[in-house]
Amino acid sequence: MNEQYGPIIRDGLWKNNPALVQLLGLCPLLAVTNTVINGLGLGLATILTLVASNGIVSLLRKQIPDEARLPVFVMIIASIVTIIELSMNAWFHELYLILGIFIPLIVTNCAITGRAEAFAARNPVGPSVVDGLMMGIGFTTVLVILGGMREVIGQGTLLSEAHLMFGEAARNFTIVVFEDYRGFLMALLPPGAFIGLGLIVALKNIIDAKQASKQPQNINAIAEPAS
Amino acid sequence: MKTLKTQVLGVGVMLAIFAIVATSLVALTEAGTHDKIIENERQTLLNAINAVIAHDEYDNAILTDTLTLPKSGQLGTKEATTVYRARLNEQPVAAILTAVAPNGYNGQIKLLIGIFADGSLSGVRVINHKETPGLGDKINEKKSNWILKFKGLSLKNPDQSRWQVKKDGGDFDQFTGATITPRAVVKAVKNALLYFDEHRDDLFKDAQNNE
Amino acid sequence: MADYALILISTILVNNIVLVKFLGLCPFMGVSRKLETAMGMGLATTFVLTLSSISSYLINEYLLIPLGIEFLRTISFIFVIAVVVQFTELVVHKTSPLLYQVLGIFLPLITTNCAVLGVALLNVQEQHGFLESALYGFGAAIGFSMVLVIFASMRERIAVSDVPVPFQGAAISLITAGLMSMAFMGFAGLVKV
Amino acid sequence: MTDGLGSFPGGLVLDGQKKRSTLTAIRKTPLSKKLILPLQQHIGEPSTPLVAVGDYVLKGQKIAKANGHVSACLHAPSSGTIVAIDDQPVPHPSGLSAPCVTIETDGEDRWIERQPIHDFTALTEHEVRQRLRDAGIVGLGGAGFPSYIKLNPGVHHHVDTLIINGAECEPYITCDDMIMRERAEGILDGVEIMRYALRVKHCVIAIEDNKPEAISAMEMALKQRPHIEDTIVTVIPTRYPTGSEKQLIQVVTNKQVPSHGLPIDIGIVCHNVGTTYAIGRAISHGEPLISRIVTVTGKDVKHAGNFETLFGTPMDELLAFCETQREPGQPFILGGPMMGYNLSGDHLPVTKTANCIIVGVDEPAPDIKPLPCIRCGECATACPVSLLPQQLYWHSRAKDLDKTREYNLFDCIECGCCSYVCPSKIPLVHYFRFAKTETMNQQQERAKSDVARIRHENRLARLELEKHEKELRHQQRKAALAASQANKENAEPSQSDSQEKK
Amino acid sequence: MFTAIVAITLMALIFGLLLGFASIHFKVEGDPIVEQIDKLLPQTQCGQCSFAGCRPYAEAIASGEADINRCPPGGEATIQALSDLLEVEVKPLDDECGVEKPKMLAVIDEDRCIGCTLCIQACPVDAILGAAKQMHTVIADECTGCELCLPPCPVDCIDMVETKPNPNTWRWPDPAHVDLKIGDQP
Amino acid sequence: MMPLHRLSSPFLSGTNRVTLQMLTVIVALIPAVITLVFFFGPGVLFTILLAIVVALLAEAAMLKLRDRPLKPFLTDGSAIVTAVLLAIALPPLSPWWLTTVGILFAIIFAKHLYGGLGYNPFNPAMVAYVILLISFPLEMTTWLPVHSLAENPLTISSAFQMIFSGQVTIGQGIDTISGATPLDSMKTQIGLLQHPAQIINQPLFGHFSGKGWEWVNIWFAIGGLLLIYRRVISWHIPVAMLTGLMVISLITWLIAPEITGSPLFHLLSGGTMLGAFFIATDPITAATTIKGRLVFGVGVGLLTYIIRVWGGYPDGIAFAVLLMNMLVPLIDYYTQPRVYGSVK
Repeated sequence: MNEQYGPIIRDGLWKNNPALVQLLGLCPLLAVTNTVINGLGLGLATILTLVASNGIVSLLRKQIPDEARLPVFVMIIASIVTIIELSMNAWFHELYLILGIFIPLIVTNCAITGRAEAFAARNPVGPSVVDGLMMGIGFTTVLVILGGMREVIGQGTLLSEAHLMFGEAARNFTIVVFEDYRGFLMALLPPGAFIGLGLIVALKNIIDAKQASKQPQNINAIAEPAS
Repeated sequence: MKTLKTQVLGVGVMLAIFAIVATSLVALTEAGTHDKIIENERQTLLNAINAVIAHDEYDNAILTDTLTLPKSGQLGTKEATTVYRARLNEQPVAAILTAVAPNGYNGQIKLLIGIFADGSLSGVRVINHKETPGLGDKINEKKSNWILKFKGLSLKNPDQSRWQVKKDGGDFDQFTGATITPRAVVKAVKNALLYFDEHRDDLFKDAQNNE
Repeated sequence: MADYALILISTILVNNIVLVKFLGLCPFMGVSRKLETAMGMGLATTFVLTLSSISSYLINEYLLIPLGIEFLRTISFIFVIAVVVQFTELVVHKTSPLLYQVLGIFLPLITTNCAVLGVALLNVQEQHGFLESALYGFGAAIGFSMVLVIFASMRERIAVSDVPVPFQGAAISLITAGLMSMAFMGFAGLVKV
Repeated sequence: MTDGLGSFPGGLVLDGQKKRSTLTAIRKTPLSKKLILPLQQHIGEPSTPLVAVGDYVLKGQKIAKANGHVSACLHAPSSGTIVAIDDQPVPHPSGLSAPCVTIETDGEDRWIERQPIHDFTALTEHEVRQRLRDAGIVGLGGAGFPSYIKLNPGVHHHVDTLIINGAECEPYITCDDMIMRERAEGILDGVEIMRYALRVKHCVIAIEDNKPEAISAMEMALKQRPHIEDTIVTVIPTRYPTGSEKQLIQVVTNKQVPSHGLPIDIGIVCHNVGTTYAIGRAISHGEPLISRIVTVTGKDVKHAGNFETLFGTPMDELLAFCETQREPGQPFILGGPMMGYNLSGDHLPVTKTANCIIVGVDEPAPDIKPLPCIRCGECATACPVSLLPQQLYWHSRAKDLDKTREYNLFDCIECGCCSYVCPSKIPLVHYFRFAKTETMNQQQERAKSDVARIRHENRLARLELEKHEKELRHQQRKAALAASQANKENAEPSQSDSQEKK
Repeated sequence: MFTAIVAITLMALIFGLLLGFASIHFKVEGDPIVEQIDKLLPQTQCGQCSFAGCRPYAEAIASGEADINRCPPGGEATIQALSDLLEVEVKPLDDECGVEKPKMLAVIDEDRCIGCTLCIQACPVDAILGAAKQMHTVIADECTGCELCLPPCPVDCIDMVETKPNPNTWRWPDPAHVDLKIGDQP
Repeated sequence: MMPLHRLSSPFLSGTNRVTLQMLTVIVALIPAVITLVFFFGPGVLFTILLAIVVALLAEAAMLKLRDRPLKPFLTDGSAIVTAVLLAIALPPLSPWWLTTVGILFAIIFAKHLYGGLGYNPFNPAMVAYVILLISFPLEMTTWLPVHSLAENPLTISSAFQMIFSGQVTIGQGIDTISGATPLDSMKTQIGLLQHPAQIINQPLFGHFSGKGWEWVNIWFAIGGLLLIYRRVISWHIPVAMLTGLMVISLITWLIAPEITGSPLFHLLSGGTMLGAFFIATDPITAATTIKGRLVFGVGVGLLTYIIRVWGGYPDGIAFAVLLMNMLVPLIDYYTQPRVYGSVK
């Protein structure tokens, strides 16, 4: 069990992280990460889509003719996304308004089509779902970290407007990191999103390099499930 | 050629089947969420309105007690807008108008303005703006309480001639480093008040016709 | 007339699809290693984006709205886009093998370019008419291509710079994109709509 | 006489440093005990030795013949015995060894029988070229291209102008200056022969204006030969690298040689004054090319000057003759300070292309390591070929060879102007040399791998064929067997059946 | 709801037919990218990449099965060229496959050769001449230095020698290896 | 091993040096800095000094982190030039943290993440300026009126105190002693439908543009001419940029004088001359071919004007320079000179 899922988990969360390594799904990643909550909201939607689409694609992988592969994938994903969109509209209305166009755009999140193509279409349901989940969590983690980074630097708070997600009770979740902070606006503006992600990617590189130097010659034992 | 055709047909049928299943699922979800979504949208609108007029000051179904205004230069609108009317015990309390300040620093500023029947402001909120972050965006109630200060003011309080920012000799604060935005908002609010004055009766008449 | 010019200026410079609206970032990061390929991608995207914003406008106006099934917008738009891409590939392949060689490999990638779907959805959101939709699509595509080509030319230069190791590749490219987007902020307020 | 002159972009005004070696007349270097003669002292294929170890040769005797079209003959510079034909260190930037013929001189300096031609018009143009080819004459300006080829206009070209290159733009070098001052007559001999061989109307002798003595010497000599028509001495401004063939042509004629083309494509042939003199000697005196004028100069040379030196003379002897104190760490250059190269040692033979030996320059490049390029564009301003050196540098450094070619790397003449002006002191030319050899190397390897692939594919095809044939044979044999069996069966069915069952 | 299903199904049906038709009618034959990759490989046919020759490796790269850093004879230059062609990041040579070595040349010690022809059969480019029971020799110009002839030789009479540079094949040294740190005082 | 420059020719070398060029730039800035101090008080000097110190520290830290030798890069003068240019562009009483944040971004992000000297595609000073402008618009658009207009001119100690502790010793607050730049108020008042010809008569304005500003600009231009004379920069970029700016402003001025000031106003306002001679000409981030430099300069001029007149920010120099920086690789690529002997 562990042998089978270990690499998948590592791949999704770190080694082949869709946002940091494959640089997929950048549009929502950069666009909605003004705050932690926005990032988390879209991240959860993405996880759901990924898990569902990976599961369904993998389930149907033998039934789908090769010529119609892409359109069918797209249709499956589009349906899932629409369902999620409608549900969010119903139950997280304010968050839905903030995330706006980026919810339907999950359809074109290459990370999802990519995983469907590269993994789910070739693997059984179990690993596919785990892969979807891990890729989704990896993606969401980056969303949340970037959101947190921008929120703290940009306005000096964390978890502001948590009620959008967790209901009225969460209104006072907001953590004020710096009192009386004048706000470094750039972090909230488009350039801040790009630069912030660039810094996170660099940070991952640094950590990877550190690890590589700690345990030299870790022979590529982990078979890479086609990327 | 025959196999080719069947193959083509196969793909088509396959897609169709998928489409039927997928669409059904989506349609089912839609059916399940439809009412909730409508309700949400209603609630959102209500929230916006309640920001400019306290919900305990009226008792009518404000969302349906509406009137469509043609576009107006005085309000700065370029298309027809909807006016919501608040009533307490069938008596007109306030009208909630949409106005546009055309001359913000970076473009239009869209405002929701609530005006009591006596011509004083019940509240002003910015719905949409493109002002410079850090300077002009203080018109947003989340960034500063500037916009809240309009509540209760009217064309007599202060005097009509004082409806200007301090820099131009009026009564309203400007923001440090940004005068254009508050100036535009003050002017738009003032114009809305003037509009209200002129059309007061029209604005409150004929409540029954709307649904 | 001036309105249409403003739409173009707005979509190309002020609200650049990539740097301000954050759409189409995957090809922006993925197909910008070399100048020539960036140009090919830009050309292909321009064509598809214009065509698909027109056709999705038509679908929306004459199918979805009359039937009252707006909730199927996403599904039908993505479908239309896939077909437009396929159709483009078909036509180009048939009519101009030379052009096909340039554009061929990029066409399939465009289906998953969120800019294409994004523009179609934005057209609906902003209630654009037919000509506006077409212009909006075209302007967005020009904005995309322009930024892509500029970015590719810069990346070619950065690729041979003495960039600190952890920043090589994606990290410095993202930071460059950030600085580009910052420079584009200078256009803010150019179109006061 | 400066009107009508053109000019090239960029270039430099350099301190000539020529005085030191022009104070004394040309002297002869004493005969060396051993002469080491590399088989390749020219551009093209190495020559093939005609002698064996132990052979006795006379001065001027041909000891190696040209091997192919672009190649040159080699002659014994003095009489003596062949003592070795083997690899010896040769003057080359690599410091590597190459095949050489070594002669132990007998001191008698005995000439082979010479055949001077007093009236070269008696020869056909072809015969003139043949004699020059036999005399082993190559361009003495530095490149060493076989001269007879450049004297053949061919059927497709009409040569309009012959330019005699007396520009000698590099600092320190004065061998052309001195040969013009002292041997103007001989040069004019060569001019006449070349004009005849090329059937050319105009002839321009171009000399930089920092050589007034050479100019007046040439003008004087020209006056004494009124029968040479339409030949003029043109004084050109001193600007490095005017002496480079293509730049000189632009200055003199205001025309540009097409990129990757030859001067002859625009009806121009250009020869160095030293070469011209050698051509005169070869025809009028029947002397093959066995010596040249070498400038020995530099900070550490006591008696700097120009020396008529036999090929193969070891440089250490030449340097000792002019009392040189070579200091370690100081530049020790063959050629000029701008385009020459470091010598790997001093026991190296003087060759046909060795125009100048510099021991220690007066203002060497400072000992600082280069800073990064700040893209100031000075290099582009200085480039006489209008290249963009900093772009080339950028791509050479990244080893993006395709891009360097896109930026016209192979049009670079390696004149060194860009390195000279660079504020960051980046050795740009070195990067370009590296990129050039790397490109050529890659092309060679690619060609080789193409051959290998074809051979491999042929082999695979052959193996396939063999396998197929084998199978075919096998099947045939099987079929034949079956047929014969069937025959047998038909004949004796019961028997075969029983046989099979066994 | 019914209209929705019908509309989308019809759309899907039409588009499906169109796509199916297109996919069959306009299938692209062959894969020119393999040719281009193959052209960049050094054609040593040495198999160090774990594929049976350069072309199979090229096919593997084209289909995405193999990485571009598995060719030791080609070394850094080949990786660079492949990354350019395929637009992927340059990677260091996979040391699983071997290390980059200077160009080598097989030389048969003719005294020891017993004329078994085994090396001739092993040579992928037919660069060894000879016949049974006769001394063999390597055509120096054709040898790619792949070392495939070494293992079959029963008497170990084949040596790999480094090709010697001469002034004509000499290359200017790579400046990157000359000054390691820009800006240093010497 | 033989040092590289001894390995192959040329063995001679000119006297041109990076450090020398940078030093000349700093010298050329001195007259304009003196003018700035004269008009806007001693705060300018404090900001410059602070900027230089922070820049050198940041440079040293980055070199250390990147394992590069300190001495050659700290002495090349490039960090100081960046620091001085940014400090000059900042408002005269910028709080210390504003200057510090700006310099850190300039040196770390704009310069060293790209590989340090020579590799940065964007002008570091302008990157920092824009980052500050969009992040702290309030602080960045608050200028002092020229000395002669102020009621009580700042003393050295009060300027020092304001920069480093944010405390205002005179008056009630920063509002009372600060105001908008002439460019900014021109724009604001045109927004109020006033005519430029009248606006220019206000006390904030001098003969051609803002009081004091015109002199600062003239001294920047004189410094720039020195740079051209010393061959540190070539004339192409400044001339092209000023021509571009002048032509477009002349055309609009003739057609629609009500939308903005005269060409002279634009030439002598804001950072025009600083930009033309010291910022757009930064060789590392500008185009390098002759034709390319002309294109680059004209581009900076036009964009500056467009952003000033129609854009959302008062001065467009910084944005214009960054935007043209982006285009440099393309410009260089498409404006290659014709190589000797090649046809067209």
